[in-house]
Amino acid sequence: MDTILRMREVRYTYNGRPILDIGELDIARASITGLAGPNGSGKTTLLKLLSGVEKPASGSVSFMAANTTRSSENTVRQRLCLLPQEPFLLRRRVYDNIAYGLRIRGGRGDLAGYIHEALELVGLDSSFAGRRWNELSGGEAQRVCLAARLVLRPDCLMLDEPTASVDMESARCIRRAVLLARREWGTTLIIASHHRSWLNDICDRIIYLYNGRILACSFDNILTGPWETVDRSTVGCRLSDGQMVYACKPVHTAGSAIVSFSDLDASGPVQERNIKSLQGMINSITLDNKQDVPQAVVSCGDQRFMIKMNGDAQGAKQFWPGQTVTLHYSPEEITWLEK
Amino acid sequence: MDTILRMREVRYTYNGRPILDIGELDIARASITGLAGPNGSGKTTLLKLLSGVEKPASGSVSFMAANTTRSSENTVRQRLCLLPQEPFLLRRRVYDNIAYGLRIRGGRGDLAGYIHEALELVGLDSSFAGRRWNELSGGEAQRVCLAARLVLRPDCLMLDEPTASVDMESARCIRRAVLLARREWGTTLIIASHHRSWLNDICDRIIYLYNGRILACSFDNILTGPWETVDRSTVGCRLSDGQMVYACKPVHTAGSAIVSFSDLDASGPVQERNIKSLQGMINSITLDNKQDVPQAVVSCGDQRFMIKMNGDAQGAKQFWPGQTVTLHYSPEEITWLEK
Amino acid sequence: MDFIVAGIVKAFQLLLQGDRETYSAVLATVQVSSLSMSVSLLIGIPLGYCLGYADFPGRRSIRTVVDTMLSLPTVFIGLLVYAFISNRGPLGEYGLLFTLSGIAVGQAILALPIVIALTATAVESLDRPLRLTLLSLGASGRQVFLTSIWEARLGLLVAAVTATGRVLTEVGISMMVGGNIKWHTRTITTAIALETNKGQFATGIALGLVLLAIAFAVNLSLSFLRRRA
Amino acid sequence: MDFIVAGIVKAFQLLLQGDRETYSAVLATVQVSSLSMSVSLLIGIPLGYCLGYADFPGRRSIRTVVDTMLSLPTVFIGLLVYAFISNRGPLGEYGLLFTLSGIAVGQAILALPIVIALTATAVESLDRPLRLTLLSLGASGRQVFLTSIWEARLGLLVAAVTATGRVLTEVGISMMVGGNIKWHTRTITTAIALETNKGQFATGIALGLVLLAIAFAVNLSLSFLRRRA
Amino acid sequence: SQPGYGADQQLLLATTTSTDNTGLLDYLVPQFTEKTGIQVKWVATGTGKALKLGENCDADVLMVHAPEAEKTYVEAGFGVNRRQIMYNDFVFIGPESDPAKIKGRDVCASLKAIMEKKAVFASRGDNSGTNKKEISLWTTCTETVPEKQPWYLQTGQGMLATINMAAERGGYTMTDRGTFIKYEANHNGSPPLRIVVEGDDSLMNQYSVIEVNPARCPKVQNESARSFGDWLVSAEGQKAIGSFRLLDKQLFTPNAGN
Ligand SMILES: Nc1ncnc2c1ncn2[C@@H]1O[C@H](COP(=O)(O)OP(=O)(O)OP(=O)(O)O)[C@@H](O)[C@H]1O
Ligand SMILES: Nc1ncnc2c1ncn2[C@@H]1O[C@H](COP(=O)(O)OP(=O)(O)OP(=O)(O)O)[C@@H](O)[C@H]1O
Ligand SMILES: [Mg+2]
Ligand SMILES: [Mg+2]
Repeated sequence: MDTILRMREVRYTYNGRPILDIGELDIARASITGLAGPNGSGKTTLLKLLSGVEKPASGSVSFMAANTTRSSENTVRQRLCLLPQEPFLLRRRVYDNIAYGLRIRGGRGDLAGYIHEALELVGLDSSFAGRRWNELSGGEAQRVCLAARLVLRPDCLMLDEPTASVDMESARCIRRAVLLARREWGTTLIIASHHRSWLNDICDRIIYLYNGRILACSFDNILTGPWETVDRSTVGCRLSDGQMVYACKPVHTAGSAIVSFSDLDASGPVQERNIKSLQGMINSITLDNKQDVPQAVVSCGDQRFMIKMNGDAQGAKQFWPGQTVTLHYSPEEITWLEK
Repeated sequence: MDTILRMREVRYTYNGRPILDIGELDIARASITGLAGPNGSGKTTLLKLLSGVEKPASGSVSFMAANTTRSSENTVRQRLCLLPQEPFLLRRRVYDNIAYGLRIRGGRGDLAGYIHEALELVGLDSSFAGRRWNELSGGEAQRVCLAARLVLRPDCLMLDEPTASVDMESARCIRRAVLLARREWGTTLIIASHHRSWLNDICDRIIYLYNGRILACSFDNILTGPWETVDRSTVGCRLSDGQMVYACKPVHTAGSAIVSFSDLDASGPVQERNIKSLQGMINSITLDNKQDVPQAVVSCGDQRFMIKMNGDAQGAKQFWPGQTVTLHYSPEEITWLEK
Repeated sequence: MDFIVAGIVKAFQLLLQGDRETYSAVLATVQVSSLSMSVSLLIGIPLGYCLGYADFPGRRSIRTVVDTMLSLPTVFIGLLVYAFISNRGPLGEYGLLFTLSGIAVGQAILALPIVIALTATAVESLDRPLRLTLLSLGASGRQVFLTSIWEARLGLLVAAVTATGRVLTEVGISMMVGGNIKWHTRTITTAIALETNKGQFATGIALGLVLLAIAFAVNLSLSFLRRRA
Repeated sequence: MDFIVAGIVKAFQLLLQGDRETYSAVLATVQVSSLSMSVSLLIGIPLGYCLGYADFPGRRSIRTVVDTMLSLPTVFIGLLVYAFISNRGPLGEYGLLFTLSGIAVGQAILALPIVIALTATAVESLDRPLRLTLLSLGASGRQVFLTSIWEARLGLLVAAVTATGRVLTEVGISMMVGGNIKWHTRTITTAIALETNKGQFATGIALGLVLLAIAFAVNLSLSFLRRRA
Repeated sequence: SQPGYGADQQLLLATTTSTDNTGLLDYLVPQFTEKTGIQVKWVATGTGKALKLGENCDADVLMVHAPEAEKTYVEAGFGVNRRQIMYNDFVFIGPESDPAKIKGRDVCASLKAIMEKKAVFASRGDNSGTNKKEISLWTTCTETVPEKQPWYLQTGQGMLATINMAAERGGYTMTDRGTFIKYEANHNGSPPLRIVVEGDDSLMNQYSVIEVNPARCPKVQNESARSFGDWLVSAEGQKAIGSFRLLDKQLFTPNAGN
């Protein structure tokens, strides 16, 4: 693998509270990596460390083998670029905001061509170039911030929730821009987002963060408890519709667990040792643009579970939204998350 | 209808540029109203006007027959509450941020009970109360801001993109909080969001804004052009897969149009006068929690169209994601949007 | 150079041995500057807030006028105040001439533009969404004012500190309006001017250090406000 | 009271009839304050930026010291500078005593704490995400400095205006270091002090107005900077 | 004179405010410059500070009026060649109502009356020549200085400011005649305070010129300083002093060589 960013044994703390603890992370050149995880899981912190804006308490972050946090390596920092979570514009016109990064890289003279192109990439027409920073709606500001990064054509672009307050049309626009950046300029992208389907759609790989650690698996089906003791070896979490999800008692009394369902079943519960089941209703069935595997969202009371359906698109034929189905899982295969 | 907020002939401009033009808008007491529309369509501006934070250039906004913008009516303003789009915390601890609104309403002494309850409503545990404003992640800050509004139990609560940078679990949490507020306290809610499925799920009614005007219909299927002239009476918009969407030539050369599809068809194109068709692939089929009508998202090249399927959930049985289908529309029924 | 060393030694003597003249001047200085600072903060902060927050026509012109007022020479202010409170002036009957209150009036005029200009800037540079947030929480005009002032407290602190520095060190007004009367209206700065004129440079230095000690005490107590910020 | 009216009339006479003594004092004032302001801005802005931006141990103590320096009495500074540049002082050989450059040195010391303290506050109250945004765009330390200064320009403007007001109106340093020598080191403020001492109150008022006119001209040109902000 | 300073033939004179405020120097200096080609700059300040400037080698020549202090100064080696050049006189002034009833009485009787009646008396209290004179009068006449008496105002300011303060308080003060003439003129001839006591021998105000000691201060321009002093005591200089008029009144009486 041609690694462009490498992180080793990185620890980060705020006022002594550990926030991030990453053993090993490599980002391949020209890949698109997604970063998913609940609020406060450390996505923003991880992006700040990767882009060299913050320094880790311990461990190393290197960009093409050069250390990103040494400020003398300013040229390295200029090849990395971060879109912060909070869109922020300098008190200037949109034009000058987008031109800023070009100018500090020595760009002189008429930059209008680049700037209009960047605006177009994020779906704003060029009349926006003349607006002042405070004459924009929330989503427009967000997109201008993104345009200010795209225009720099960095080697590696990190986006922190680029679609947070952006309309659906623009989210598609941004998707196109991201793919174009990778295709045309060989840009490596790392994107944090809560917009899971959008993320799934464009990423080669998704990294799941939880409490500052990288999880080995996806965690769509997280149960945060509370857990009650069922018997000596089993605990259970009661869903709002009265059903119970069982799990093997964890070593330490942790809060959350990931359930993985083996399959969706249109027939009733099975009677097999070590296999439990839940009843639910299919909410939606979606096919990713890329992946051929359809996914179903099944709701059991308030809780929603996501299940990859076995087989290809044709396999989805027998299911429809509104249908009542059974989900199977093994209490032993539940993964407990460290607090 | 028991109207709690009434808007009449409201116009709003920024530096002479017209932003909002609302003829008539009534919000019923204890209703949940959604506000949808692309970036820059005026959602935030509308919420600011409704909450009395901004004054309209002309027209009237009244809250239970009292004018919201007269600042002497401070008690009226205190019964309305807005969550701004940009989450912003005072430079204090989370506790004091949430307590602020209570205190200016005369709340004294120990408010901890209320504050922990509000934090719980947005899914944050009470240890957050002691954190300082700058010790939060983006989504946590957003939720603290929401908690600071919920704790006030206003008569009318306006939320501007409450789920923008919030994780899925918390989005559900906020949904529960919103429904609880309406149920327990009789709160009227108006919520602007780009999170369409989330919005559909909780709102009694959705208002569609486009270019500062309220649209009569939903606008999922907007085509922004460019339009080429096909013949004297018809124009067409070419999709990225080469198909063309036809429309009757508009009176003025406007930019965008809404296409409404009559139905989804598993068989091929029909040969009927005035009915055109498009080929596409079903991306997903979703059933709203509330509505029994399943919706399909069909992609034709880059463009995605949303179609309400005829019939109930059972009607969806014949479709599955990945399936190629035909969409029917009438070029005459295309709605042109004023620029 | 030697008078600097002599001055430092003398400063300790004055303070530690409790020189009566010095203490009288210290008292006068503290009294008069507390009075003038209270007045100018009380008037200046609300005016500065309006200038920084509200958007009304002519705002920038007023700003320019206030900025110009920063260059009011103290002797000039002294003359103006003197003209009004002299026995032959319109306010002569109140007997303010050669009193600490008279000085305080002049010093308040001196401090006011500083407080207004710096408050306006502090309020202007408050975080952008603050006002919207406060209004959205239902704050009244007064509450928006109070909270904004509190959020801008670092800037206001600097305004107060700068104005205090100006007031503590001015000579012209105290001389002209107060008359530098020993035991009565002699402040530290007029004492310094006098001693310097007498050629007692070391005493001048010593008194200057005494004034700095006062300023240091004030700023040290204010720095706790800063810590809590 | 009447001398105020007389002073206003006289101010116009002085300015319009081109009184040579007045113009000499105006020139001296402008020269010396430009010099001292350039020096103090050049040194003070970077120092203030460090104090406002960087987070190092002892930062708050330094802040308190700077705030205390705001209360340096001008005569005191005058005495200190005099001690150094007097013929018997360590820098005596440079012949700075009774020259405009000598005054400028003292005035720069006077202005420096103001520039530092107000710059630090202006930088501190910059919008919170500015630094992150600049770094995320690949700005170097120097570029972050320059852009932050530019974004804080309103605050810096006020710092400059306040310091200019202080420098324009000070008497103690100009008197002590400059000697108030006619045609040479007589500035407007020392001339005001002299005239007032002579009992020429009207001339004092007139010269005060002349000084205000200069300040107004300066602030008017600066207010264009504000407009562009 | 000093090499390197040669081009800049500027003599620095430290003097008391009275010689400057009355305009005497503006009258004398051009005549001296015309005669000798030596440019003169002067710093007008309190006598104490003027002496101090000399002590620190920052002036070349001094023109002051505090005979006792001057003598000790020369004895200490700070100055050389002290020469008397002229005198004017002090007067007591007070309000027309004359609360202590001292008009026309002699100095000692007046001071005693003021003290008895506790009439307001403004003292400069700034160690200036005038102040020193006044204190010496109090000590010779009443054996104490009324320090800390509520009616005894120590202004710590210049002569005119002190006169103004006396006027505001309706009290007496002692001033040199020159300043009083200016004060009179400022009030168009009808000032709130009038002369009450004058002409006493003890009210003489002697001015001298002292050269800063070149042995202590190698950089001073002693040659020019000497010529300045020489010129002042010369017949020409003395005539010039005698012919100086302030508002048509002679102010200074030349008395070099006495
Ligand atoms: N300045 C700070 N001081 C202390 N703690 C902080 C600070 N900033 C963030 N944190 C904490 O660090 C953790 C990780 O924060 P981070 O912003 O990286 O989360 P995130 O994954 O980006 O969350 P979100 O989805 O809400 O943006 C959170 O628990 C947060 O509370
Ligand atoms: N301060 C301002 N000055 C000038 N124009 C503004 C200002 N604020 C907003 N606008 C413009 O007003 C229009 C409506 O803005 P508004 O913020 O209401 O949109 P919105 O629907 O909330 O968009 P978003 O989904 O991006 O938040 C936009 O075209 C925007 O560019
Ligand atoms: Mg984040
Ligand atoms: Mg908005």
